[in-house]
Parts: sequence; structure tokens; C-alpha cells
Amino acid sequence: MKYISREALQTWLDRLANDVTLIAPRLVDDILLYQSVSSAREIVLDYTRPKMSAKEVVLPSSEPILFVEKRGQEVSLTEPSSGAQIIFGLRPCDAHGIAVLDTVFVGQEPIDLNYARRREAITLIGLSCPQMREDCFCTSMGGMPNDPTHFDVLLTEVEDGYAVNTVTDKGRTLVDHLNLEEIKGEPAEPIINETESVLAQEHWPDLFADHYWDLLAERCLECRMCAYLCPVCRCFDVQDQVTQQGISYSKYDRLRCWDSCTGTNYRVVAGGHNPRATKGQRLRNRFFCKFHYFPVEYDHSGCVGCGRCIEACPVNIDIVEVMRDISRAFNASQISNASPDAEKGVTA
Amino acid sequence: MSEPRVGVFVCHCGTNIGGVVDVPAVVEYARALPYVAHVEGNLYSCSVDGLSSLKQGIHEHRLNRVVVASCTPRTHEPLFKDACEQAGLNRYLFEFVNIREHCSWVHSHEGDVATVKAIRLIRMGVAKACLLEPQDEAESGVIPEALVIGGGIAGMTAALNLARQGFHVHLVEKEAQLGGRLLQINRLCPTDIEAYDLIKPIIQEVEDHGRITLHVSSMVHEVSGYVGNFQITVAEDGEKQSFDVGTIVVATGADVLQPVGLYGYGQFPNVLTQLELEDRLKAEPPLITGAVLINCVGSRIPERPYCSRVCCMTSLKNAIQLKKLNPDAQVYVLHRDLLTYGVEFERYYRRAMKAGVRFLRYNLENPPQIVGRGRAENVVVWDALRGRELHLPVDLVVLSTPLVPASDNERISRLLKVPLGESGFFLEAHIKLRPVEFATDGIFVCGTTRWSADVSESISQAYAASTKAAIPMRMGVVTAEAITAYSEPSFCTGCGTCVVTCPFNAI
Amino acid sequence: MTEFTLQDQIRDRAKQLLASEQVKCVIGYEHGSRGQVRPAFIHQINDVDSLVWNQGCTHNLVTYLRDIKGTFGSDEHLQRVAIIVKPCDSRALNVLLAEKQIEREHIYVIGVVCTGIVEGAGYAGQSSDKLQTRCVRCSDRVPVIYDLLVGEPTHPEITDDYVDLTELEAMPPAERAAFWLKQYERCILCYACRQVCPGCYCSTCMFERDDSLWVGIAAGVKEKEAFHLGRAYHLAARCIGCDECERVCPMELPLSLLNHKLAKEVQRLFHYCAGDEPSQSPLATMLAEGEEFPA
Amino acid sequence: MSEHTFQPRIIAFCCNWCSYAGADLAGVSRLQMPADFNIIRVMCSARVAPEWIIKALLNGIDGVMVLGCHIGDCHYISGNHRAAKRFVLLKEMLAFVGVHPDRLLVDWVSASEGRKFQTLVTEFSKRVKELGPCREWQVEIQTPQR
Repeated sequence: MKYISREALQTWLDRLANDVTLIAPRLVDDILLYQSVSSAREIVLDYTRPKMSAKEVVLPSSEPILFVEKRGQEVSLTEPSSGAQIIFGLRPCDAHGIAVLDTVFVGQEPIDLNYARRREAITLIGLSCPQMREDCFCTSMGGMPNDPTHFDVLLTEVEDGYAVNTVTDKGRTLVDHLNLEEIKGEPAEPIINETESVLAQEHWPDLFADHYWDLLAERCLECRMCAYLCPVCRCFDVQDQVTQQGISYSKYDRLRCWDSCTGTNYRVVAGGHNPRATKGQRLRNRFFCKFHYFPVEYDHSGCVGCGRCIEACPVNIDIVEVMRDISRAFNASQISNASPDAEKGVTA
Repeated sequence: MSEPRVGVFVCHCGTNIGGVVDVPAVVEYARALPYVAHVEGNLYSCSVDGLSSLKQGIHEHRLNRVVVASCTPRTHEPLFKDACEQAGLNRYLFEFVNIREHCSWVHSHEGDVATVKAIRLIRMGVAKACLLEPQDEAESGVIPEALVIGGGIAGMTAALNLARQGFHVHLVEKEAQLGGRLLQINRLCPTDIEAYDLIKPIIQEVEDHGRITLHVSSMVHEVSGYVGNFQITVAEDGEKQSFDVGTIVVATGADVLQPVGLYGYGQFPNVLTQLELEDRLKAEPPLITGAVLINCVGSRIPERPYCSRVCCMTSLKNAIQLKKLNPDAQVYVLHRDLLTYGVEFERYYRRAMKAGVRFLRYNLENPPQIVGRGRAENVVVWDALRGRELHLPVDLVVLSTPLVPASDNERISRLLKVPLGESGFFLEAHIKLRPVEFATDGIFVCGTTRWSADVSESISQAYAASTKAAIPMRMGVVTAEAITAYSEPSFCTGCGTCVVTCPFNAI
Repeated sequence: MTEFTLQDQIRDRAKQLLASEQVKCVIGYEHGSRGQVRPAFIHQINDVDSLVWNQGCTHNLVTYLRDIKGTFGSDEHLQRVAIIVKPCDSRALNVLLAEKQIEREHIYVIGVVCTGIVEGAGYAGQSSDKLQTRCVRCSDRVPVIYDLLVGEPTHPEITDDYVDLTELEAMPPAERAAFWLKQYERCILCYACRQVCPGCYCSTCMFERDDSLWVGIAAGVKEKEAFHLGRAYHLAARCIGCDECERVCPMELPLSLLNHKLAKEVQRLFHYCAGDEPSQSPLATMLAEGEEFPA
Repeated sequence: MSEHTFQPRIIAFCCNWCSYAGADLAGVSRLQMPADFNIIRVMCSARVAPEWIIKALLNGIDGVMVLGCHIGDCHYISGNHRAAKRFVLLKEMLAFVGVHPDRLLVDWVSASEGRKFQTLVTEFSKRVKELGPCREWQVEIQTPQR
């Protein structure tokens, strides 16, 4: 492992900002967000977690995936191009989130060309968390505050500078010419929270019809905040928008925009039927997606434990609390199966 | 609904549009618009040729939407809708684009700009046309009774015309007696018959007619409803009475300007208005040795720019009367322009000249002066022809003042929701094409309440208005506008605001 | 100690109401995870003791009446709910009553005299002793509508004069436009502001991005501006100023400024304050005699 | 687009009963006026939804006129009452978000006020020209091929 001083890091970041699109944690009206920066000065290094995940960089909230132009009777299609981007200061949970999105969009055929093109040009330079926040639970989701797995390069703060862990070849080409020295000693281990136990995906269907979901959803406002803040939630819809309409020339954009299963109309089909008609059914889908459907489909959890939804939910729907409730309910049902008199189900 | 096939018909309106807007360029442009299947320019789209070309276009090009770019929908929309219907197209699949009143006429000095604007308007029209859907019109019955407001010569004529056709008429007159302005008038030009002889039999017939209900000393107090089904409340001495009618004719007449402060009026006892003179002539005809009649008193001036049309003849008539009473009298008519239109009035003017009435033209820069002590003794006027001042000794000065909107017009306008024009008279739907009706269906107008008119004109208008009013009553049904609001359940939250807001209690 | 008393009174009445089957549910507040207070739906007497009342009870529970609107009177059992309202929340009840979204006899209103809610309430680890701005500004410490009043009415002196609003009003128009565009830019269109709003009860929002003629399909700043302006205007003369939209906004947009501005203008132009009474919005009524706009 | 070639894009909503007829009268009277406005005929000034105006002003329209019958003359009795109240408030809101209130004009034009229509259009066009584009986003206005 190499070492970089704070000053050298600043110089390096300034150069990166100059050469490519550099995305890093930056304050926008006092809110910390991963956004493009023009110099190292704008970057905030002392933070726990930006308000939004870095999902937006790989999967923008509103993204043209095709431009259609009509000149006279001639129609031409153009695909958008994307330049090189570096995300600096990414937290391990957010890198984990991008890795999960990778499995969805490029992990199996057919791959999503738009995503692939964009993702290809992105390099991830991470920054380890020295300590987990109270609402963080990455360690329960197979992550660690200093997990280098999903990065190209991971920095970990040490005295006067950072330990540089070069993970991929992509990272190596970035770091090699910096001529960094070897680090003396190892960085400190992060302070971590107690691990939550997650109910195995195969047991979740047992609780599909539980009254719990309706009770939990009573206070749900059905906003889409949890999904939009989540590094993993990836639902979208695609629509065409007319951007210019004339006689000799017209232009249309095919747009892909974020969507969320918590919205009332998400699942409405032509004809007006809504298979997830109740709030409970819709909220249940959010958790089943993360802990059952996703593991079944992609073999790992659809949650990376970043804790954003816990912090942001205005009515305290707490994913960790849900995980605990569900585990407890399952265990209780196991016992009640053994002794039929015991009460089934859980209460919110 | 199949894919729209829009036909666009661009009217030159002779040079009205074609002289400003480059119609061929507009036609070419419209050809390229989405869903447009046929475009043509017409010299006059509303002419027989134009309409048959439109109908032919619908058949030949299997058009299912029609856009006509010409004048204003306020006058010509029904015509083109009818043509569509005759060609088998639902009349609601028609869209009107106004490139005359709203384009060529108001941008007539900028042809290029007007052409671009016409194109914009047509593009909007075509886009809208593509969204049109066929509609079915609902029919509703018409109550075969009419309300006529005003019991003067126009109102009585209208009432009789309707009653004679078999319709029941409610005639509302605010005075205690029928007859209106004619009661005050002595004789009528050009025949010089006594006004009372003219209206006496008419009043008699109205009073005796079994199908006319008279409401004298009454005012219309409330009006609601729509063509075919108006609800009317009439107040008579505070007592209210309600009835329903199918149509309404407004014939409320006009006031005569009192020329207070003009030409010594109100200051000298021998300065009279024409009406006051007529009153005198009826009672005890004065023997006059010198009289000056001044025209255009209080009219054709900045605050009242219009010509009242009837005063010139009134002046001639009374000048002749004065001459008759004393052929030796010096009778002068001071005028700014003499408007004796038509054969009859021109002949009447010659008669007055033959009778020895002198005519002198004055202008506003040099208005006549009335001088005298206690009474008007001399009229001093600048004679432009002779280039000197004339001193005319008088024992009578008569002022011709214009008709002005009746003080009640504003109230009635609000009551019926029909507009008043700039001068305060009622405003018809169209000065040429719909001269005796309002834009609101089922309400008609005639007589001096619309504009200055003499007796024969008032009578003609009364016949016209009442005949128009008879049409829906004769038909027995009116078709209601098919486009109405409806509630879309997936959007409606049931807040009920529409119910309490609707002034027609229609929801 | 007051809080305990109020809380006890609330629990007592909740127990009575559930025991006598006067209501099927009591909507109140409970302790959630990580020391937060959150909305609670109490269906059983056994759960009544989880009801709490303290200065963290920030949520406007009236918004939840939207969800159960359709269930009232749907069968022979008249299903009533009890709801705990702060003075501000109670005004929303008046708005909903005027707009026929609820029937008075379907709700039992437990009105609580409020001394103000603290900042950060509703979120873990953010609670402070400082009152929320809306509470500092609040002169109505007594609910305008209730079946049971809990607490002793107080009438505090209000000194706040909406500095944030007047500052923004004083800005040059171009600067103000830039200010708002910068705010909208941040918006993620999660619709939390709309969802939390008791006044936003339309089954289909005409400003929802993916199905709207009015805002456009993309999630760009233009669409976001159209959404926020449209929503603010729809709430004009209806917003009761609970500021829940601003509280829930994950991107901390100063949404209440727009609402307060409109409320201020509605007061100035129409002498009307939303929620005072269950009355029609001045935008739906005719002009009064002599009233003329533009004035 | 440079300052002095700026051609404002203006929408004039005219009610069917009064102001559309007033615009007709302006035409019949051959009153000349700038051409940068398009009239959209609506049945009543109350039919004009505030959303239309918000959408227009955010999408390349530089000024919106709403013209109805004079108070008391509304064909629908009180439609213009609502319009009057609605738009006075909308103007305040638009001003607050930085859209100049002069970009929205609400006035009453009767069927006989052709001259008033001319004056309103001329002055409004002049004012909007002074204010410049409402939003930079501009649509290319195509001229016909001769």
C-alpha cells in the first residue's frame, strides 16, 4: 500500500478536475452531494455520507437514451455519448451500490448499452469511513467501512495523509505516475456497529401475507424519497418527449427517468387496474425487492446498508427495524408451528 | 376515430386578406403540416363557389377535419359548419382560423409579418383540429311566448308582428301609457301626418289584442335562462310577477339630449329644443316672425362624436311648420352638414327651400351666438359664403339635439348580459350581418335603443327583430351547444366547489 | 410535568373512545426507533399506552384522513376515527371540511394546546431545544376545532415578522429567479412535499411528471419549477402553513416560503386566512361589492 | 438572439363574448398593431387556467394577456370575477419567483372597445419587448419558403 500526503492529494485532485469530469462530495446550499467540482478546494473531505448516493452518476434521474431527429422525411437516431468521469470520495457502501447496479445492467445479457457506455468511462476513487454512523449497517449487508472491493482505488485516512490501495488496473493507470512512496504501518481499523441478522431470502415468502405490512404502511406517506436516495433502487420508466416541433425539422428525446414502486400509480396497467392496490402491498414490495426478489435473481442483497432511507424517512419507516421485526416474526412463527396455540404474526 | 385528414381552406377574401397576406405561400406551408391531406386557396371561401369547393374537398380527399382560415367565427362559423354537415362531416370537426380581423386587417402595412402570423394561426388551428371529436347536439323545446321590452313604436310593432303570427307576447312599458317618444311629437316627416294619428290605431290594436299581455308602469326586474326558456320577473309598482318566454326583443328607445348651457338654453325662455317646439306646435302654435333652428347641438363633438341622423329632418319639418304658420317669417336653419339621405328626404329638403327656409352653414370654430336681454333677440352667425357676420333677429331659437342612450340601458344590459357599444347604445352581434340580434341567442334589438332611427326605420327593424325572434318559436326546438363540461371521475375529488360556484345551478 | 398531564389525558380519552367503540382507530403519536416520535395508529386498547405527546410531535396527522376517506360510512357500521391535532393541524381539518373531504361526524378531534414543536423533531439524533420557526411565529396555540381540548390555552406575543420572506421579496427579480431555480435544481421529484400535505388529496395529481400535460416528462429544472409553482398555486388560500412540506423535503428546499408568500397575499387581497373556518376559498367566490381586481 | 431583434412571443386569451369581438372590431376598424401576439379564443376568461400561464411562461412565451368582459358583463355572470381574483394572485406568485408581473396582463375589453384592444396589445408588446425573453429557452420561429 502506498501513501499520499494531503498536499499531494490536493494537487492530484486539481489536475483530475482539470482533465476529466471530477465528481466529489461538495456542499450545495449546505447540503452535501456528489457533484462535479472544478477544483479540489470545493471538495469536502470530512463527512460521513452525502445526502444522495452516487447512483445519479451511473443512472441519472432523467437521462436521454436516444435522440430522434426528423429533417423533412429523413429520420436520424443518435445515441448520447459520455466522457470520462472520476468519482472521488465515494464511500464503500455507495461503491457497493454501483457494483449492485452493475450486476443488474451489465452483469448479464442483454446488457444495457447506455449504462455500459457510461459506466465504462467511470473510475471510482473511494474514501474509507473511519466510523459507522448510528444508522449505518453496511457490515450487516456484506460490506465494511473500509472495503476496497468495488473501487478502482481506495484511500484511507492516516496521520497527515492517506493510505492508497490500488485495486484495479484502471486505478493503477491513474495512480502509478504519481510515484507514491510505500506506506509505513497500517491504517487504523474503523469503528463498526453491531451486525444485524438478516432473515434468509427463502424465508421471506412465509411473511408475504402478514398483516404486518398493512400496519407498517399506515404511516407511510407514499413518497418516493427512500427509493430515490437509495444507491440500489433502479426502477425507471421510458417516455418520449418532443423538444422541438417544426415543419422541416423536429426533435424528440427518448428519456429514461427514475420511478419508484412506492408511488401509487407505479404498477397501474393499461385499463386502470392496479395489482398493488394498497399501501401495504406497495411498501411490502420495497422490502421484498431488497431481501427476496433481488437475492433470488442476482444472488445478493438489494440493500447495501447505507442508512440513507432511515435518516430521511419523515415518518420513521426504519429498514433495520423492519429487518428485526421480520426476523422476530419468522422466529415466532417457527415456534408457533411447534406449539399451535401461540399467536401468529407481529405487530408494528 | 381514424387518423386525422385535415383540409385547410385559405380565403383571399378578395384583397382583404390576399392583398396583405401571401396566400399562396401560406397554402404551401400548410401543405407540410402534420395530418394535412388537402390545402387550397379560395377567392371567397364563403361564396357559393367556395362552399362547394369545400364540400368537394371533403369528398375527394376523404377529409375528416376542416380548417377554414378566413374571417371571424362570430359571423361565418355557422355557414362553414353547415357546409361541413352538408358534406357529411360532423359540424364539430370544423375549426375556424381568423386571418382577416386578427391578421391582415390589423397588420395591413406589414405583409411579411402578417404572412408569418397567418401561418402561425393556421398551424395552431390545424393542431387543434386534429384533436376535435364529433359531438351530438342536444335539442330543447322553445316556449312559444316572447317578451318585448318597450312600448314605443318599435316595441308595439314587434309585439303585434309576433302576436299576429300566433305567439303570445308580454309587452313591458315603464310608463303608464303606450306610445313612447311619438306621444311627444307633433307631425312626422316627410308626410307631415300627425304622429298621434299614426300610433293611435297601433296602441288600440295592441291593447285589444288577445295574445298580448300588457305590463305598463312596469320594469323587467330579473332575467335568467337561455334561448327557448327564459324566466322573466317583471315589477309593477313593487309588485312582482314571473313568467317564462322563449325569446326577448329589446325596444327600449332612447333619450333626447337636454342642451343645458348651450346656446342660451335654460337662460332665455325663447330658446327651445325641437321636442319642446313640437309640444308648442301641438298646443298653441306660436306666430313667429323670425326663427333660427340650430342643428348638431351637442352632437358631432369630441365627447359625442356621432351623427344622430334624424335631427336634420326634424329641423326641416319644423322649419316648414313655422313657415306654414307665418309665410312671412324669416326661418333659418343653421347646420354643419345637411344629411337628407334618400329620395324622400332630399325632396323634403327642396320643399323646405321652396317654402323659403334659409340654410346657413356654420362651423365649430365659429359657432352661432345668441344675444339678447332677458330673451334671445338676435343670432349672430358667421356666413362663410359672404365672408361676413350676419345678425338674424329672432323671437324663437330651436336647438336640434341628438338622441342619446336611455339612462336605463346599462341596467338592461346587465340584466340580459348583452353589450352596449362605445356610445352607450346597445351593440348588435354584427353591424352588417346580424343587425337586429345580440350575440346571445334568443335576444333581439330594434329601434332607437340600438341607434338613432326614424319611425319608418324603427318599424322596419321591429319587423326584422320580431321575425328573427319568431324563428326559434316557430321551429319549436333549439339545438344546444354540444360541448359542455363533464366530471372525470379519476380526477374528481368530490370537493363540491363546482356545484356552489355554478351561477346557473347546472351541476 | 405538563406534558405528562396532556399525554395522560390523551390516553384516557383514547381508551374511552376505543372501549365504547366510538372510534375504530386513534391517530396519534408514538415513540419509534432511534428516539424518534412518529405517527401511530392505535386500533386496540392495549396499545393506547404507547401514545405520547411531547414537543417532538411534529407530524400533521390530518394528512392521513386522505387514506381512510373512502372507508367512512361504506357499510352500516359508521367507522369513525379519533385524531390528535395541534392548533396548526386543526386548521387543515377546516380546509378539508370545507372541501367535503371529511364529514365532521366521522372524526373525533382531540385538540391539544401546543407550546411549540422543536427543530429536528421527527428525525433521529437531530432534536434540539430550539422551537421550529413556524412555532415561533404561531399565535394560535389553541386548535380551531376539537371535540376534546387538552391543555390550558395560552396566547403568546409574536415578534417574528417573516424576515426570510421580506428578504426574498426585496431581492431584484433576476436574483430571485436565480435563487428559486437553484432550489428547484436540487429537487429530486420524490413528491414527499405533496404526499405529506393534507391539502394535496387529489387522486391524480395533475403535476405528476410521468403523466402530466403541465410539467413535461423529463426531470429537469423546468419540470421541477412547473411542479412546485403549480402545487403552490393549488394550495393558495388553502395552505394552513404547517410547513410539513419543508420538513420532509430530503433536499431541504425552502418550500414554505412560497406558501407563506401566497398566504400573505391572500390575506392582503382577500382578507382571508385558510383554515380559520370551514369556508370557501376566496378564489371560488364572486367579487364583493366594490371589490375590483386588478385593484 | 440579440436585444434589438428580440421578437416577443405573446399569447392573448380572449373570451368569446367580449374581448374576441373587441379584437374583431379592431380589425374591422383597421387599427394597426404589432403582430407578435396570437389570440386563443376561450369561452370565458375564467376558462384560462393558471397552469396554462405557468406552462406558457416557462416554455418560451414571453407574455400572456387574459382579456375578458367587463365586470358585470360576463356572459356567465361571474366568470370574470374568478378570473380577476385568480390572476391577481398568480401575478404575485410569479413575481415572487422572479417572473416579472408585467408579463401577465389581465384586463377587460368589451365588444365595442376595438381601440382599447389595440392600445393594450401595442403597449403590452412594447413592455414585454423591454423586459426581454422570459426564459432563455427559445423556439426557432420558422419563416415560409418563398
